[in-house]
Amino acid sequence: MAEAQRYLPGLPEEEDELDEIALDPRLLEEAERIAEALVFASAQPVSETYIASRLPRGIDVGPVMSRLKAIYASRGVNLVQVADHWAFRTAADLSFVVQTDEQEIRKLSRAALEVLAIIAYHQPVTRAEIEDIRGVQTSKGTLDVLMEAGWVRFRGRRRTPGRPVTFGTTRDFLDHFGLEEIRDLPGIEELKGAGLLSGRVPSNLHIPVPVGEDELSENEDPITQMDLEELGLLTPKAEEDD
Amino acid sequence: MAEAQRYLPGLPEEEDELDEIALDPRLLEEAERIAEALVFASAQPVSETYIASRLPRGIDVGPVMSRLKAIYASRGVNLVQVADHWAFRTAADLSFVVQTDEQEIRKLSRAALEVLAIIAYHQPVTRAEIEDIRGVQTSKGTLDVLMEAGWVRFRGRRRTPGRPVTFGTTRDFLDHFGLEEIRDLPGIEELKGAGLLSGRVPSNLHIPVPVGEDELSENEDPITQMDLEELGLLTPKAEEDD
Amino acid sequence: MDALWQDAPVDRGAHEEELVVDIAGFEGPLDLLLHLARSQRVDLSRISVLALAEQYIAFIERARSIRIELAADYLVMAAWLAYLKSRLLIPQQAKDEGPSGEEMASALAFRLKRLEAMRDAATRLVNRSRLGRDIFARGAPEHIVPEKKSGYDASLYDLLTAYALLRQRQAITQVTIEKRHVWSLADARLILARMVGTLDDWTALDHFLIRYMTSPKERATAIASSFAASLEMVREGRLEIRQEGAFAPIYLRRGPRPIDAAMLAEMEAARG
Repeated sequence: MAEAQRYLPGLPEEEDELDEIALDPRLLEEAERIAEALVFASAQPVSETYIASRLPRGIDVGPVMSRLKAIYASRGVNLVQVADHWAFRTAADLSFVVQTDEQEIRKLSRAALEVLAIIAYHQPVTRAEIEDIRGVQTSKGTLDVLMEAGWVRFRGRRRTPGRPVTFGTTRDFLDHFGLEEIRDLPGIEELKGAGLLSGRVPSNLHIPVPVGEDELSENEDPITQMDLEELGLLTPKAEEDD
Repeated sequence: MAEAQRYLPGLPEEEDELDEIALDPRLLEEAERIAEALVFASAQPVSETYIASRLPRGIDVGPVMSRLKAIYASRGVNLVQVADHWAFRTAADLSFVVQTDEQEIRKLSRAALEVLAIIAYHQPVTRAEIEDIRGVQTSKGTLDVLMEAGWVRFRGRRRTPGRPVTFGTTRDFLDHFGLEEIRDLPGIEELKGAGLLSGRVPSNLHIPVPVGEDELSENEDPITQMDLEELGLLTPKAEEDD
Repeated sequence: MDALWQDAPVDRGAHEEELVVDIAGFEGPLDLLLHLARSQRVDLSRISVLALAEQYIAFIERARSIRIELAADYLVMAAWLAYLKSRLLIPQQAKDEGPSGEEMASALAFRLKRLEAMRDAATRLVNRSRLGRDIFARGAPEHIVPEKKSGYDASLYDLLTAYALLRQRQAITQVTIEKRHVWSLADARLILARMVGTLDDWTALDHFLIRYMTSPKERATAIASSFAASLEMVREGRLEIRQEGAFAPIYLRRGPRPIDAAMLAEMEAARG
């Protein structure tokens, strides 16, 4: 520990305790900084030979690494030696902090993105309408994923024969995508302007202005507890659509 | 630096110099190690809120991060703030030694770079305003490229007639260009002072902006030769104007 | 009639050599103006806008004389500058409430300064120490910080791209007709609105319009559309038109119900 303190920047160095060869302390400090940065930025453990090749002339890599190792020994991150290679690792006693007890973050599939976008723009929208827009059947799994993500919810039931369930987006959806309100979704002109839609869009391509998320529209009924139970039982035939 | 040293593990702490609330120095040290491990272990900036949630009870995250930042300020790896997030990054002056040939950095076109700068300095900014500043239409694909790079995002809509969509920069933008916050943009204060950022040209001093492509809008038919002949009768006689 | 359409006598040879600047190298008329302003070698706040306008117009004239195809926006700017020049040269009348030539000139100078400032800012930005080039992140990250509650990740960009592609895919079956080079009525109306919006006095605007805004290929459509649009605007009270006699110049001025800034903004928005 005393070894480490000696070279810590900002601490006074005692001249008389330096190594036999009177090395410029600034050069040593620079060497430490270089070694540190190299090991930090590397995807793999870095060989001592490679580090040595990058240090200022006349600096011995061994003592530099030992000092660095000592400096980091008590910190949250340790410098460890693997064979003749060096790497940074989270201190063993802190692994509980870094351990990803959280679920893995998954990317949404293309199908799920499409369905989510349709729900966002066309809400309130029924499953049949989603399929009509996409031109393919939507698997139950896709909607489940969006529900699980917390971005999509049952809004109500359409007052049409069969009383199909309507879908809409949630508050979490807005939060996640950084939207203040659903109307902030860009329209056709803006999608074009941003280069997301090509300029040659047929004149009949209509992108709706999404309507507010909370109030039910005229032709919707609220979802009841009974509906929910029913929905849970009703497992639509599932066919992967991608 | 003095502040930093005081809590440096392994250094004796002077009890009488501690904050009013007599915090257990071991607890503070532990908090530092945890914060350090969390941020060090991630390639992406870590939110201060998240770090705070992982610290021992009763520890204030702000001072912990400031001390860590000071400790690492002179080292080869620095603790940097990106908006309300923290990240470890190699020191800028070591660029020459860490650089390898493999690194590939996205080359932006001059136009894209100019649009990026305008968005950064003028945000939130609409596409019409970007075009007003540049005096040209934004070609398709420019905003697209910036959004794909993750530097530019749709921010929201301007509360003016037509509710145009506004653009702004992202945290990745700050991270990429080594900025703590938008206020750190080079020269932004001088530009503001010179009225070059807020100053909109009064609308009655409008200078023409290009009309853009010669496409017909949806509700128009092309003019036929016959129309022209018909209209040709009405063609004003003109004289040379100089 | 034909005199107007005759191109200025082509003076090849000597002048052709002078025009070394490649118009395609410029990003629009403002960029070209900025380039010309810099050649005055003074601080942008002290440039002579009149001299600049003359240089620009001369540049455009030369480009046309050697038959370089110019994009419409260069011509729009030429028309505006020609108008500005006339405002700067003719003393302002007392009853004239519109912006003076000086005000218009300072607005132009402001825009040039602002564009230059953004250019400089872009340069400074790109020359900063950049992540992945000069500054590096942890090469071997040990965990991913769970920022999101949902366990799923997607950006707004992903979402919009997916939606745009989907909608476009469906629309692909649509027949598209080859684009024709015409001025639509909406174009003409917008151009007229922009140019006449601030005129209090009778101006023979067709001079500017026809002389600078059209390439030979476009003339028929430009005249047809702008004339039709002007008649429509007269009917709406946006414009007034005066003509002394058959084939005399046509003068335009602001009508009793002029197009205000908000309407103009709306028209521009509609035009996309």
